[in-house]
Amino acid sequence: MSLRPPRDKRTTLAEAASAVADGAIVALGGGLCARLPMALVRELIRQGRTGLHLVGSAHSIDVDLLVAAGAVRRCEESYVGFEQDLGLAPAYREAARNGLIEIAESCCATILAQLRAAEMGVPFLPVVGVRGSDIGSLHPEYREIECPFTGQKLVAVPALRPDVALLHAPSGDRYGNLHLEQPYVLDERFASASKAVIATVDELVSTEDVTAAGITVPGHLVSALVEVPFGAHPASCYPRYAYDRPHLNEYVTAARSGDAAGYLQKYVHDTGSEDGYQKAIGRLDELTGWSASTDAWKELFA
Amino acid sequence: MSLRPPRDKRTTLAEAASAVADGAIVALGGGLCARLPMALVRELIRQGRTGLHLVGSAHSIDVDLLVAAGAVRRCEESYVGFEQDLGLAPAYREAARNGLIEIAESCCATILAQLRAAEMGVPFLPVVGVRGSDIGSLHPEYREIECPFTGQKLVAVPALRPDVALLHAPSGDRYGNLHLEQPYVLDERFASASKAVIATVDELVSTEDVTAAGITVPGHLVSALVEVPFGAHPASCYPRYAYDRPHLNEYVTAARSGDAAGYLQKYVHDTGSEDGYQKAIGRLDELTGWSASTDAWKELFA
Amino acid sequence: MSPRPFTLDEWFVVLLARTIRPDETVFHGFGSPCAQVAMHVARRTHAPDMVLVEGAMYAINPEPPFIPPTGNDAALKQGAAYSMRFEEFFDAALRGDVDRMFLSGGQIDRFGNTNVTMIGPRDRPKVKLGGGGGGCNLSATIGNLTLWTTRHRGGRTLVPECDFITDMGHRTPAGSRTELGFPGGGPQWMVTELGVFDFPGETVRLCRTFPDVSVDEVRAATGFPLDVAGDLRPLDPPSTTELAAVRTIDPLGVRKGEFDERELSRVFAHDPGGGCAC
Amino acid sequence: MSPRPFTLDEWFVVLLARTIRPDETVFHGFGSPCAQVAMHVARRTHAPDMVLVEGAMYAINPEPPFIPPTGNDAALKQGAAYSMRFEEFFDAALRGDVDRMFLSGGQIDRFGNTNVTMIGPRDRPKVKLGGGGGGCNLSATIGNLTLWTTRHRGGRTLVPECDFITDMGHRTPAGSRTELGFPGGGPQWMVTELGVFDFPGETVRLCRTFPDVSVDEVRAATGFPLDVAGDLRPLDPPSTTELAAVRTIDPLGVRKGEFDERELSRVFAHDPGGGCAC
Repeated sequence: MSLRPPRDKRTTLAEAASAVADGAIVALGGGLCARLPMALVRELIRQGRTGLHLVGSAHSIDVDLLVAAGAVRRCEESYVGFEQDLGLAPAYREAARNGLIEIAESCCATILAQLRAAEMGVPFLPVVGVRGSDIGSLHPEYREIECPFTGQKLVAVPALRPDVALLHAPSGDRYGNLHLEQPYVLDERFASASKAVIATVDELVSTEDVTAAGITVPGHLVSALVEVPFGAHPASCYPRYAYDRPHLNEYVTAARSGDAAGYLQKYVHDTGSEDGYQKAIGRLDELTGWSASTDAWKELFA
Repeated sequence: MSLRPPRDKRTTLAEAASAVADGAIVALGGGLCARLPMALVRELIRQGRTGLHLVGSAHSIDVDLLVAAGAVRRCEESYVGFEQDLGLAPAYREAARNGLIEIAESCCATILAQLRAAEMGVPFLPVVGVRGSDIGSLHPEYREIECPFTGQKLVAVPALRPDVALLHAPSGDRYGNLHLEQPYVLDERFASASKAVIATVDELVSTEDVTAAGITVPGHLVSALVEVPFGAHPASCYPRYAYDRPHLNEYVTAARSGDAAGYLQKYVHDTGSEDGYQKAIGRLDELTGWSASTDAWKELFA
Repeated sequence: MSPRPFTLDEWFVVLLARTIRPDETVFHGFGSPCAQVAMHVARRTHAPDMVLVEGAMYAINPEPPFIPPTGNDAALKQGAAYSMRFEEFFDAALRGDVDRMFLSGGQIDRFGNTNVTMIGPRDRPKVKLGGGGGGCNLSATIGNLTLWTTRHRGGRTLVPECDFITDMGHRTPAGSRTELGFPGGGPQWMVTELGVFDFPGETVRLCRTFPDVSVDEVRAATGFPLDVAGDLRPLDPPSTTELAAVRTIDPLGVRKGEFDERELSRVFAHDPGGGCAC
Repeated sequence: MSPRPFTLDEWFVVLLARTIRPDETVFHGFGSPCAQVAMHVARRTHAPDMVLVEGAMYAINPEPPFIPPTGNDAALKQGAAYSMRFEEFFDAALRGDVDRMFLSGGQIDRFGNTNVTMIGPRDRPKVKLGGGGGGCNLSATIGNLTLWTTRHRGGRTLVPECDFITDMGHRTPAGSRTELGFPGGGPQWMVTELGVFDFPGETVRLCRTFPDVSVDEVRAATGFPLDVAGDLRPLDPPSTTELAAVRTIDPLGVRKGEFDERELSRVFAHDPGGGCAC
């Protein structure tokens, strides 16, 4: 592979998602309930994708929804859940309990090292930790090695090269130049380490505008781009919108009571498209009101 | 060591340079004839520093002047010279010919890997190349290793943790937050990998201003900061000033004819300080005229 | 004017805050509102020069207008001059430049090993917990760890043996930190809703108690033999400054989400004789 | 209207430019004005969709108003939407995402090994050259290499054996690229002021000549037995479009610094019958 020339990379969500094969290693951008590539997640579910090997750092409804939809074979993240606020990830917990998914829980720092190996073109990197923890028992592929200089025992972890990274950004241009706000989480690393990058943006802007905002992920790494307003919903995508806590609660409540399928039917399958999804959600504009005042912002989390 | 709290780190050039010990491993920021920490280089020479182990990527008058002054024991850069324009580095070439310095020429990518090892807290990193080149013969410390996953032969290079990094930036605040323009070269990596960071800035600005410009090197890595206008001269420091080609030519011509000592006397020792240096140079303001027009810019290089 | 009464959740985060030394670089992980609030309390009281790394934001020394219920929200980087990149933070922590991390666990054993991965067998866990974030590497290299749990009383958190060790304390079946060559110092403090513990050696010891909790209650709730300090003392109550900091920083009461209703109903008052911050 | 005559330096950079294929990602190292100008010529002529990585700036697809005499100058990033970080570029090149690099050498052998490090013994080199930049790693992984020298005629550049191998060609005493497991394809072209060479196998072969240079002159200047292509042909002259690009891109004539006066005095004219760009 070489870097991608600056050509127009715009396409449709359906077309973009169709490039993700069943069984693919899929890196999910964003973290916790922020900047998750939810429009792509929903489209993958609509298209009936199966057998995915998900890779990420800290995730929530992105992973849980894909697991609920039966799209996932293996989960390799450092965290999946809804934090202290909404608690454990219901579909993920249930699928683990029933042995329906491989739990390959990893560590942010290990995944970082594995992505960096891919990014740097080396087949492995050493890490200091992991030993002493049982996380290694979920990863029989790790090897112990000795530093040739210090004799120090280290853990060698193999390069991780996802088939595709799914990223969402607040803005980007037609060439795939993306602007992100901090925290970038692993998005930059995913972009370099993956074989392909599919991006959604809330707003397509000119190259001048994305340059002025600051290009975080360069277009030469991006294969396809789709403009999807609110494409991270119900996750946040600052500076545009905060996360939709009532909606996340609706999902968690449904899934915890065993009705993830009902949620999927209503919000993914029956909506048919992101236009349909946005109509089904309705109150999207409220989420952009965070910047009006501290009180308005707090109100969204009350 | 832990990260440095946001305290006022301003000091004098003499005080800052005195923290560099004889024999120290010194990382030099910038690259070629851009953003070199020349005020610190001159001050180290004034203070009679000796035995330094210099580390960098592509360098020019910074390394050559320190070598000419007899301050250097070992040179570990990927390039030292004045490009096609002014040619080979005269003092460096002469000292090498006379066996007065250890030539540990390295490679940008190897130094990057060694700095990253230090930065990441691991004692070594593997690189793919180097074998097949004679550069390895200048580095008996390298070791061949085998990837535990692929069996691929690789070269293990040890972590490189400079005692101090000398950086110059166009602007920074009192807490050591520095704004740089691209190319950052290795400055960010040096800042993380080194035990201490000493920075000079052309202009001390408020935290608000450096935040708005973009903080490239965070203050929590910086130990001391000195405001020195034109502190990179005769190297460039955009967006403020272009490099001083006539002055570089004056140095190279003097050193090539065997009179580096005369240059050092006139511009380093006799000037006594950076104020004195700036007076001796005189035409500094011309170098800031690059932005007036393309013709004005070209004129500086004619 | 007599100070207002205060609640257990307020005192709890103050106790966490007090484990931070001035000038330390401190980090908290995901889903940790008590630790998160505690770090801001410390920075506004006894540790104004600390380097506060704001959890999932990696923002340095922010001044958030409030603590939101998610750890990745732009409110948490307000007022910060900059944020670290993800890898900048992990690199700093792994090379030993971070002094303290807060860690919790669904299970904690006497060596301070913690489990945030799963309860029950590995192939079909009864409960898959959220996961360890960066802990299994960070706990090896970060200077000191402050552990906490708000679920001590129920008896299922402080266990003889973790079903799964996510983050290493002082010793696991693989050996001690020294034997593994880990530079980090491991658990230094553990704060629970029943008391404060230190680690004089490799194992945990009760050293401070709340006025409404007896040592026997602590013992009954602890799944391993309780070690008690010879100089066991009552905990110093929060100062009015500390309480004010808690209330300013966490107006939404996000910290309360970590506690059972029963604990939230514990209310204390300063005794007239004083009760200073330690 | 008959085209103006053109000079050897102009033709030379056009020949370098033609080694770039459309859509390639291309990089040049330090102190390489000919390669630098050539890359911009290619982008303005036959390779508008290439990804041009501007040498020491790591700027992507800039439109510099002129080429300055130093490779690290802000003029060289004008018009670029972004620059790569140093490590972004090296990572991309080391993982195989860069298709072509231009490399020169004070010495070059028949395998395309190059020496930019030193002439003479290693402990006391007669001439310490500038150094290899990132070459000893990049040459292992980058897709293809275009070598060039403007100092062929003097007889001391194309040598039987390099005093020091900085950047690997197709084979060194350590083995071949295949034996070393290097993914990069190695030298593909070599352009000198006397002709253009290809690498049909592991060694270099003259395949195109300038009209004012005989094969015997090339042979006399070459320190190893000269291999000549069966279909040796004259070089196609630069098109007026290519010449215009050279003159627009390099108004200061920085490229000329690579040549002896003698070479700069070589002037050519298009023959009336045509002479198209290849």
